[in-house]
Amino acid sequence: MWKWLHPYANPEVSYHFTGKLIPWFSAISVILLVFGLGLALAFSPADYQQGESVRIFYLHVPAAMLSMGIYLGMAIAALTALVWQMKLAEASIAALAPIGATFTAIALLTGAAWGKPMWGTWWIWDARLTSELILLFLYLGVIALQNAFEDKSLAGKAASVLAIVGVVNLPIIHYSVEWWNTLHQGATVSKFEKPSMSTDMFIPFIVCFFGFSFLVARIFGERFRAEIIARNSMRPWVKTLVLEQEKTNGV
Amino acid sequence: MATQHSVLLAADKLTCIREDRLLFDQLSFDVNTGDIIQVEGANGTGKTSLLRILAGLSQPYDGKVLYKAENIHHCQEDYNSDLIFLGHLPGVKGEMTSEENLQFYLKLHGLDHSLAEQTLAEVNLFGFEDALASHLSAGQHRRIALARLWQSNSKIWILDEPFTAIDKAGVEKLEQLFLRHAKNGGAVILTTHQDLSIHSNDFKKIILEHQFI
Amino acid sequence: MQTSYSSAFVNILKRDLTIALRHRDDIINPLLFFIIVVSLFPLGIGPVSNTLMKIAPGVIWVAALLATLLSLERLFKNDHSDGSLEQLLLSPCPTFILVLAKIFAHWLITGLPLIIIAPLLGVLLNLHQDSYTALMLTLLLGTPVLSLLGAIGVALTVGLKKGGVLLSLLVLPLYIPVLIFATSAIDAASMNLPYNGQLAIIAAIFFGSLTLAPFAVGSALKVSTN
Amino acid sequence: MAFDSLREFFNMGGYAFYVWLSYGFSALVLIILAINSNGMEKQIFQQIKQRLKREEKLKQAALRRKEGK
Repeated sequence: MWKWLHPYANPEVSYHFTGKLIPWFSAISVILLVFGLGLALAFSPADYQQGESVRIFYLHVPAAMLSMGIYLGMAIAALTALVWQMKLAEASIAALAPIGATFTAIALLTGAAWGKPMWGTWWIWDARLTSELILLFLYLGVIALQNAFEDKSLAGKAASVLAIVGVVNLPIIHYSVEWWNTLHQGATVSKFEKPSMSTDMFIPFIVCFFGFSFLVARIFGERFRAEIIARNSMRPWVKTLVLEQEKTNGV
Repeated sequence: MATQHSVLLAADKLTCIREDRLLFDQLSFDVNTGDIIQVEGANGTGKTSLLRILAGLSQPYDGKVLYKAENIHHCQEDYNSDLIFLGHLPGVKGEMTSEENLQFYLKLHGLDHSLAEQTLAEVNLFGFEDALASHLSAGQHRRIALARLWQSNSKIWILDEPFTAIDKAGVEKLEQLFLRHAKNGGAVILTTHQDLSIHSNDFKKIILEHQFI
Repeated sequence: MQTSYSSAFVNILKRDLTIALRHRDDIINPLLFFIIVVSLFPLGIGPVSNTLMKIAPGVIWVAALLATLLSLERLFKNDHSDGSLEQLLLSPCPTFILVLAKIFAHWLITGLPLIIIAPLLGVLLNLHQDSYTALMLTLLLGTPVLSLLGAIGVALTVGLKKGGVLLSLLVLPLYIPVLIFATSAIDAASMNLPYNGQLAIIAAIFFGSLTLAPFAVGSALKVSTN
Repeated sequence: MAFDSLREFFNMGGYAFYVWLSYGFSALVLIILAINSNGMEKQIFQQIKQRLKREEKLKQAALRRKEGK
């Protein structure tokens, strides 16, 4: 059943294959982001309640969605790594975690910067921000655990276990935080409504979202390649690669 | 010997990589009943890693270990009940007496734990049964761990440096035990820096060398 | 001869309890820590009884989290450093059973004393008189969860030289749901509101972690003894 | 175009600080991430090169020892 996957499970093939994809991802993400962020900053309409501050939305929401999506992807990779002993899946966890953490940090800061004019305070223990904060902790845990091991393959396995434990807990944490928030917040703080999405807003949003997604793909590709090399450094094909590179640099 | 030599354990194309170093590549061998196998090699060639992979404690980078033609990670309970592994660390608890320590392991393997006292006498620990292990020496800790060998009905013994901190008489006694175990259809895989004095047709060596890529 | 699972469970449990009883500081120190942390709050915040009453559930629970965290390392650390852990993993009994036995022993040694001493700390913090039952019930259901989830963290970090700080980074986020539901149950009790909902959720978390955590611990231990 | 002048655009209806802070921070973090990812592969190549040199030395030494025997 897994035979068709087999060529891609070969580190050398994946290394070169990812290398071919990277320029495409870069080009697509640059085009989409220039277009999307241009629309978001200059052409989309201001919100009748929030005015121009709504432009933060085009950063905050894609970043928040990606931060969750990347964690999910990491957990799927972790499951593959543990169940089918796929070493490439371990490499992709290592590559994904820092990217996910970065997007979580962006979602948090843009959320705070959006909250200040809306709620009058930088930080509010709002359900979405709180779960985002905990998500950041989970990411930092995976990264820290990954770095704590000397041996790359052990690091990958440990991070896989943690990522799976995290993904099982994530819905529980999210639900508990949401419940806790409604319990404590009551009606004292005016929660602002999610901006209802009109087409003028949806188009820049979706373009930005895909732009960021391709950016993620590109950065992931680069890190993934580096992780593959680091994990296969004792293989002959890496040796030839290194020697070749030295030659081209030397000339 | 007239015993039929059936395969107890098979290493199938084992590859081991530790911290970017290739320790061994595509290593295959069989362990038959009646074998005594000494794994030899300089420091850092992967003797301990090989033994830990065979015991199922470590995962090889590639390849598998087969017990009764099945991957040991798929029949772990069966394999574990037919295995004794003694590593560098004796696994002896300082807070318990030597008898309690031995009894715990015997019970864990479903063996008769009332024989613990008698077994301790075999390894020269007579009179130390109710001494807390924290008051005993490193050699005595190792003897407590080795005492399990006298009671075990496991066929496969994997022993990492069993002679460390053991005196001459003890080493001789252990060698006799290994021979008896092999004759009874068991197998011993061990590492040691001492030369074994046993002469047996089934005494084999696996030599590990530094690998270069 | 195969050992039956229950006798293996009892065997390991007995061993861990024997060791703990001969090493009594391990039981007493986290307990002292628990008491001292709780008594720091009135000193830091001021002895106004209304404020204390308001923060009491949260303070007791946060202190319980930290005390458990402090005691977690003992769960596998000594076994790892003297080689018993690999012997346990190589025993014919399934990893699930032995992990469960060790976690249960840990709970008996650290969780249970916390529950027993908690009402006393409730008095110190002027806890609302209707809240005591809720406090005890949430601790009874919640502390095993702390041991179970914490075991995953220790199992992952036990092979590392400096696992201590990392352990808290890994484990504390996982403790958040228990903290939220437990304190809210105690709050609800102080207002004479029903709190079975919160208790039911904590119970669900307990059973969930009881069935899933030992598997995670098992695979984490295999990584750590590698 | 939602703005009449460039000045209005930069002013963001009074929310300039928050909007530009968000965009600025995001850009900064993503650039750092990109640079870091770019450097990773080079760094690992460097390490492998060093190791290859060391292994080569060890190999030579081993060969010489064999010949000496």
